[in-house]
Amino acid sequence: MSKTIETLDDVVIRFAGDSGDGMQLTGTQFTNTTALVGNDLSTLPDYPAEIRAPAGTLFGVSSFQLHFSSMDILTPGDYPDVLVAMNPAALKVHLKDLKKGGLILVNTDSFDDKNLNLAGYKTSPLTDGSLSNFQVIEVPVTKLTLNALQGMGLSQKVMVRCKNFFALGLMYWLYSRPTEPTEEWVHEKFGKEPELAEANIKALKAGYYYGETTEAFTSQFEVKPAQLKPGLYRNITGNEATALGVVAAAQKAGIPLYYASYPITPASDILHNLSAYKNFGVKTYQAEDEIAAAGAAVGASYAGNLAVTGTSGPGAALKSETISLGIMLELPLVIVDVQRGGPSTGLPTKTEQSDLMFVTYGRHGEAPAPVIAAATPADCFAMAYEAARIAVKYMTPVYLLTDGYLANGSEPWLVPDAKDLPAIPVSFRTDPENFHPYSRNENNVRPWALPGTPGLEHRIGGLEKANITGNVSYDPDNHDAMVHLRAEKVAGIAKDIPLQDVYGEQSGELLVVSWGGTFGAVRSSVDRLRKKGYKISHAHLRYLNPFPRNLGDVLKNFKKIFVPEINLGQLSKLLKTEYLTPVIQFNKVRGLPLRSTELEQAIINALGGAK
Amino acid sequence: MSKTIETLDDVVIRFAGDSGDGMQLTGTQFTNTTALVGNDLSTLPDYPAEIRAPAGTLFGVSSFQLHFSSMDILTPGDYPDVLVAMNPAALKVHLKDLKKGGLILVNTDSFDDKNLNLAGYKTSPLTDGSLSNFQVIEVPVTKLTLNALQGMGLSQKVMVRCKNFFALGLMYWLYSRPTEPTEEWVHEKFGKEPELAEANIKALKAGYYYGETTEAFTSQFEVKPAQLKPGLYRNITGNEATALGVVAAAQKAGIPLYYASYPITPASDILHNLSAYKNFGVKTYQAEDEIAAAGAAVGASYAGNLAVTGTSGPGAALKSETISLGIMLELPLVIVDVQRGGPSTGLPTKTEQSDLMFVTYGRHGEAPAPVIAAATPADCFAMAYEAARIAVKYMTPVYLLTDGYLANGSEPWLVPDAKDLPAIPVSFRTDPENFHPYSRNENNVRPWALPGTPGLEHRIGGLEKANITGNVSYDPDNHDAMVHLRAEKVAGIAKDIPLQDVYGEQSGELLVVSWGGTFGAVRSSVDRLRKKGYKISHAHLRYLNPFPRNLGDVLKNFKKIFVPEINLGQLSKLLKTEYLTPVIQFNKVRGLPLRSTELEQAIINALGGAK
Amino acid sequence: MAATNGNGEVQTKKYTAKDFASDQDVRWCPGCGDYSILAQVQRILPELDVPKEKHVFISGIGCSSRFPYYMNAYGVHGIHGRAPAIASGVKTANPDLTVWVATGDGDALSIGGNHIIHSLRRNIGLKILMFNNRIYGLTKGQYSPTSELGKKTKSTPFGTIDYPFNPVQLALGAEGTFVARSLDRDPKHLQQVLLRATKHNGTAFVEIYQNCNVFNDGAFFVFTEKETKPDNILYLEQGKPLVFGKENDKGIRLNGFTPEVVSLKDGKWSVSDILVYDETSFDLAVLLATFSDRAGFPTPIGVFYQVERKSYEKMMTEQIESVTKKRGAGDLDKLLKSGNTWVVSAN
Amino acid sequence: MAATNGNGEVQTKKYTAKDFASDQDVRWCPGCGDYSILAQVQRILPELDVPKEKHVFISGIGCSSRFPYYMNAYGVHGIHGRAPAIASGVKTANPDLTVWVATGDGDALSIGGNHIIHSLRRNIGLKILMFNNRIYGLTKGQYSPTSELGKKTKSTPFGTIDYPFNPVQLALGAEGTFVARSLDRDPKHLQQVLLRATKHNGTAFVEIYQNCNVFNDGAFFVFTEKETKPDNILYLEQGKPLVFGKENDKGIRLNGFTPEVVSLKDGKWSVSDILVYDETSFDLAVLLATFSDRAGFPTPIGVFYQVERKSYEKMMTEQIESVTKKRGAGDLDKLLKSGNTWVVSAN
Ligand SMILES: Cc1ncc(C[n+]2csc(CCOP(=O)(O)OP(=O)(O)O)c2C)c(N)n1
Ligand SMILES: Cc1ncc(C[n+]2csc(CCOP(=O)(O)OP(=O)(O)O)c2C)c(N)n1
Ligand code: SF4
Ligand code: SF4
Ligand SMILES: [Mg+2]
Ligand SMILES: [Mg+2]
Repeated sequence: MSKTIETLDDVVIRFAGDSGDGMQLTGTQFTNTTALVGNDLSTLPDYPAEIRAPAGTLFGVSSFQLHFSSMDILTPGDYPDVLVAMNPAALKVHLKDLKKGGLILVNTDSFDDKNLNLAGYKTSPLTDGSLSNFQVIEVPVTKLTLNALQGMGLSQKVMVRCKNFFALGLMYWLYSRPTEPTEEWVHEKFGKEPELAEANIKALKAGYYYGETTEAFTSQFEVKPAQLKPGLYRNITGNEATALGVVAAAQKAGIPLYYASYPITPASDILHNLSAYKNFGVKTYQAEDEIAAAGAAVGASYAGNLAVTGTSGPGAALKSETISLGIMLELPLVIVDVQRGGPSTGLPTKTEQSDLMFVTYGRHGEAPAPVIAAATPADCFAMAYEAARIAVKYMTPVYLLTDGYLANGSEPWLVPDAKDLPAIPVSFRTDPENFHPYSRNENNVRPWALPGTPGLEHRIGGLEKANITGNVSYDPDNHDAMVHLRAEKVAGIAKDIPLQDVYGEQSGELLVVSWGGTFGAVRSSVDRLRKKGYKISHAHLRYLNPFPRNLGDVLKNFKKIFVPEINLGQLSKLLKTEYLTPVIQFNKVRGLPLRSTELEQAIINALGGAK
Repeated sequence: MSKTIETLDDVVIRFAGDSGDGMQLTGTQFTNTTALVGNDLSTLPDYPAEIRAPAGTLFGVSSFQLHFSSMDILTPGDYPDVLVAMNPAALKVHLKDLKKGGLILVNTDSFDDKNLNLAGYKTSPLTDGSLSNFQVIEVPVTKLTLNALQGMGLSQKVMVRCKNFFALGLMYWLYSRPTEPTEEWVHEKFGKEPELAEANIKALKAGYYYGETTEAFTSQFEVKPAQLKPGLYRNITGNEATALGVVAAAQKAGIPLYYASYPITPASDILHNLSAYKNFGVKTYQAEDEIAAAGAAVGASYAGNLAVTGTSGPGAALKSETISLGIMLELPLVIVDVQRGGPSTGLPTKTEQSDLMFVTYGRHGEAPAPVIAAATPADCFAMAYEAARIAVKYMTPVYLLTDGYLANGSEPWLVPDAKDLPAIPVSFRTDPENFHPYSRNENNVRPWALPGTPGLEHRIGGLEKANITGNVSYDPDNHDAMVHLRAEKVAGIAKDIPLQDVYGEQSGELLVVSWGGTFGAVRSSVDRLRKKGYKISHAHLRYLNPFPRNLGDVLKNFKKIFVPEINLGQLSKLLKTEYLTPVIQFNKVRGLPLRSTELEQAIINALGGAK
Repeated sequence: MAATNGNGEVQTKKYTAKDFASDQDVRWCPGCGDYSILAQVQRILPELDVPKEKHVFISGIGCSSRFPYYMNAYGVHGIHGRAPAIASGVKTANPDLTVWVATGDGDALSIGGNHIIHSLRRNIGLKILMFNNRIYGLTKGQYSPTSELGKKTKSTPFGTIDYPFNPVQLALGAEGTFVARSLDRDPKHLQQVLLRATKHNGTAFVEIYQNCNVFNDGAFFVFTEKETKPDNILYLEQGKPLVFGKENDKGIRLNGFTPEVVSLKDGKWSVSDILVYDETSFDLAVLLATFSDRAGFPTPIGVFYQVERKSYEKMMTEQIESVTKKRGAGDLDKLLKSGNTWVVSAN
Repeated sequence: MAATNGNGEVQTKKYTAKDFASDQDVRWCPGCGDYSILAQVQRILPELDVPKEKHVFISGIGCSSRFPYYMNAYGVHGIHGRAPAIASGVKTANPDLTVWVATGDGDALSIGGNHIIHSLRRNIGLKILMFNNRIYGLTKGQYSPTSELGKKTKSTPFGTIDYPFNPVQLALGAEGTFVARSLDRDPKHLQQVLLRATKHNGTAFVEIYQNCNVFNDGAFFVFTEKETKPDNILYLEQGKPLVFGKENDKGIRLNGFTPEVVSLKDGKWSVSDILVYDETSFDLAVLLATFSDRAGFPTPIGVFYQVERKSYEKMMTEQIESVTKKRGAGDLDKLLKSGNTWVVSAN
């Protein structure tokens, strides 16, 4: 049966099911295939804090959203066009986000009384008319999967587990994607269990053929490849990119990478990724806690490695005292804070931007440290690399802020050639002549003098040090001078970072100023509003301390400064302090990326209403 | 031999000697006696980070400065009138601070080659003319002490140790103070070793008589009692006052005080003081570290005690994660941060004001907590009491900032009657009817429901909680609401704290805005300048978060805002953020109180120069 | 049994396990060993003389640390590793409460190691239940300080290089006064051990082998499954000889100072040659603790060691009482007006 | 002895103790036991085959933690309790260095307890010298986790209520592979123990009784003063019987599993009845560790336990080598371009 193929620019699909239903895997496979067919894309996985909550419950629902397009896109999308709901709970949780008229694919086999009950449905939404605003495609996914796998001699349990591949296959058909990449992946993954591989592939194909055969679908869709810049692409999550960024920095600096960490959501994947790169000489050290991780990183830095320690909010809190030591010792160190919902344990699997003030000011004493932040998943590579560059060049701990959304979200990354990455020159001091541990170069930077170097034996520590000699000093004027000197060293980095660029006109009515993981949402909102004729510009900050040296001038060129953040206004505070400029705040702290509709409305309001 | 008695308004004495010379004791005795004769006074002890550095070295010098007066005074004084130098190192270290023409009393017996050498003197300052700008009184203190104690059968070592009492006696004579209070103290202290008591008293009297007899002094001085407000006074250090403040709060609240802490300079004395108050039901818990101390405090608060945990910078850094839990749990808790020189170990025995940003913002996530600060040693009582009041009333962790100067410095305190202290009403929830752990009263405050109460069994924790029920909630909108709610609760405290008062005219050219331990230095500078005709006013903040609700208006009434701080401008940052007002900063981070001469000059400069 | 509440009033109602189940859905993975531990705790509580409002469950972070939510009692789900610190505050602030700590091998021995050893040393009356699944469950499968050397996990794709702790041995080294081990899949034994723990004054440390069927499935099957259990588990019972095996055909004998596994079948040794367990002997407890690391030896479960030592909170209370007796109850006004005072009179 | 430097070149110069003294004035209180420990370390270093730039001394905070400043070597005066963490980073980053940790009883066992036990467990090649003066010196006299129960200190005017740790026992419980004890006032013994520690691969933990003459004077005099030392100190020597006393007239005998002090004078027992020490026996080590807490028993000094176990840093290096061998040295460009890639061509 041949069907019409409709061409779309842009699709947002959300796969949702039980934690045990394999939705993350399904989403990832769809993403990879979509990348291969050349769409631009952006993803947003969302999973519960529970490992595997009891089947069928609302809090056990796991989802994966994917936005793909034949055009440049920047966000995983606010509202899905398509919802794949593997059970009633998934439908219940996600229905409210679906676009009006959107497509719902449900696995009818899971809509039994027990599951409806667990999801809190009094009547079945499939029959009570509550879905009448949507296009509902009812598919007995489980039954069809079982049918497809009949006779292979597999247990019922194993066969049922393959049902996500059936759904995946069906979606592949619907959006005209090839099944081969996933088939290859299955072969690789289940190489040692060939029946499992075969079963999954059979389910996949059964789903695909079901689409082709059944009358449920009248048309198939197609999303043409995007006009991406030519080159080699790779779909990458923020955590993968961060890991690659620090490996690349170490390789280019010619020193070993040392990653000390303690597992914590959503930062653990950086550790997982790096622990696989042993043949790059990467040392990963899973410490007993975050304090020990920070301590080991300080020690490794002292011994001449590129030391990095990654964590999330609660862990970053524990590291503060040790980072303060790193600041006194003036040793290079990268601290990655993958921000999540706070305070306390908060919403550990959700995203937030609420550690900006904390990493800027969260140490006792005057303890300045540079702070930079990644804008997109792929940008984590560039900014991790940049954090390392600054740390090594300025002999200082540097904070890199990413967040739960960037960490787990993915996008296509135009992979750079290793040889084109900027150099990270490292020169260890070896000459004993006139050596002083706290002598300084033109950037106020002291030498990196490694234990093991003959003739440079010296002692450093957390007590205030005499300028130049580095000896302990209780001298009041020396302390005053050193406090100022440390502050100036960090402030001086401003001359070594890019000027702030502005998207859109360089002056005007309103400038949207954002930072970190909200880049995509903000930029696409700005874009849409600009297309509608609103004269607004956008400055996205990747350098938070120090700010780019032209930022003050940039702000002055606009009548209104609009600052959207997933916190209560932390960048707002910094801008107000630094530039004494009023700002209009937009703060939604929902553990989720900003929603462009809300954001756009707020900008329009700031402009004085719709035009 | 009768001598003239000259009357002075004001004297600053600095006792300086080796760490082993007992200068802190000497200073304290002089202080207590001075308090008894009715002078106003202010003290500044200064001792090295080393316990007892080798005798005679520069870094081993310990000093105690005392300012006493027949008038109201607010600081220990910048520059001493009198320096008692027990050895060459003490002279070397402190001479530069002495007023021109000031009096130096030296123990000539210690000016031997070895000690001169250790102090870095090439030639003896007593003979090389370098002291010609001063009045030098040379006294062979050691020898005279030995003479006085001859025949008591004491060892040489013991006798030499008494020499500080000789010096003390001599100063008592010089400033016409009675020796009896110290004699009484000696009897009490050395009750079990009568020969030691006798020896010290003999040395004391020998010093006194030496003054009377010798020709070295042509006149004696007298400082008349100050016109203090009538009442019962007590000389008190900041740490003593803090300890009393929380004991008083617990007693008035009718709940036990629980103090969990880990020793750290300069906060340890709070623990020492409180550990003696067992008959007030005070529980002191010396934890294994600051994290455990904070944890135990949270636990004790949960169980219904008035929980307090005190520390200094590095320890406060370690507590952050646990305080963040306290904020999520909404439990009352007082965190005392006795600030010292940072970053890292910094200058552990010196004072600083550099934890303000840190306690305000030093927690991951949006984790708001009230911050208040004591202005003088005695004010530590009032502010510790106030911290407890706010904590209990608003079910929130509260930071109380004091500092090394306040902690160890002392002043006369007009002791309040216990019955006049404001009430601290505590009502534990007991009624199971309609009980919800996160229901709220008119101040957005949840109930304090203690384990052990029948029918209120409930669970709380660090994960985001549903409003009212307190159940774990991952709901995005609930999180947004709770983040805002927690912030509003703390902001709302503004209506429950005093309006900001202004010293001097309520509007004008320049307002000096200070906070914390600089009160004395700033107020006296302002006073002096006002006397000289400068039209300036002073607002000293004791409430830092939230600010007093009229502060914005107060600032608006002045053309210039001048903010002196012992940090790089932390209050300045907060004022700029909050009120978008430019400020003129004055920042000296020397580990010492601000010097009024520098401060006054800076204010004059800010006003556009001397008039 | 009639329970009395804290006020000494007799409570007529006898609890059942159900009374201790909270209204919250239990959110562990289906099949997780945590369910059994929860069930056994709920089952033994009715046998105690403690009203339910006097039970407080404090936890850190981890799958295991969700425990308090499921108990109908008071509870605090704290922060990672700090449960013993929080619990120490609760217990010393109000010794009248029965304070439990629910923790995992990572929570207790990795980030929380210091608090655990200090609670043990201080002997604060906490009942510490350490769910040892030899993995970080909640963060999805990194190795823990009890994971076997060489284990491949998310964070160690080429195998760990950390030698693990032996929790019982560590607890003994840290002056534990009650140290025991049990298993999620031996409900009766677990109940007995838990009951013993509740009777102990001072810190009771109970290691519970717990199956994480998602990230470390089967870690303890050799000790829990019918087939292998008898030859690999050694029940410790006070005053009883250390006999084990499917047919009780093996025993532990001391050869001088060295323990050995001997057969009771071949006639060479009989039960009378077998070491009789004495849980009051520290030396014996340490020796037995090492069995789980010794090839060829069965893994002991039960109470390794129990000794009476005055609890911290008891000494705290006594000290306050004795000082108060000596000095009289504190008078705030007097305290404020103590020290070096003087009067300035109006003039 | 000719020392080679790290590059294998022979260094002709033989060090003396003086070469290891830095130019900084030593700032401990006159009479402090720390001076002797410093002197002994400086004295033994020339006997090692290690050039001075390869020595790194890491410390925390405390009087004892000032140690690195006084050594003419590399050093970091870290933060309170974290020296083992920092040192672990140094040693694993560069295993070629000889990494020392100088720490106190508070630094190591109070705030730093977790790092200490984890270093021991991991067996990272650190030489940990724990100066035990049973007090917080630097903060002027609060009790520490090794202070005796009931001790009156600044923070416990009515006596402590904390039961102390036994550091040797704790280190053994934490899987220590080299655990020893010595005394500031027995320079020769201290030197021997330090030398043994330097020879050990893996974590060497040395508790050193140290007199704080300002805040806890005489805490160990019974073990160090001529009069009392012989009857109160038991020297542990591999393969030697455990004999002690002024005239070597007493010994330790095992009565079954129970140790007892017996007289060798009254004819009932002779040296041949006395327990011969074996530092490779964990069980024996634990038994001996408890002596310092047993009334009537002498306090053992020397090496309690030494066992060879591959060090953490060695396994780390080997793992990197073996993976590199298998996969080839990492190629950055290939790594960046790995994974799920596709090419977008210009159109
Ligand atoms: C300060 C901090 N660091 C890290 C984490 C992340 N984290 C949560 S639970 C956990 C380990 C859990 O392991 P375990 O204690 O064994 O509990 P299980 O889940 O296995 O029951 C980690 C690393 C955290 N929540 N807080
Ligand atoms: C985080 C932190 N907490 C507390 C302190 C204060 N402090 C410094 S040293 C010390 C204890 C020292 O005792 P110990 O380790 O036994 O060393 P000793 O001085 O006796 O040699 C304490 C509590 C600190 N510097 N940092
Ligand atoms: S991850 Fe493991 S320990 Fe956690 S709930 Fe699931 S099965 Fe249990
Ligand atoms: S206080 Fe004690 S440990 Fe510290 S230097 Fe002085 S004597 Fe030594
Ligand atoms: Mg676990
Ligand atoms: Mg000590």
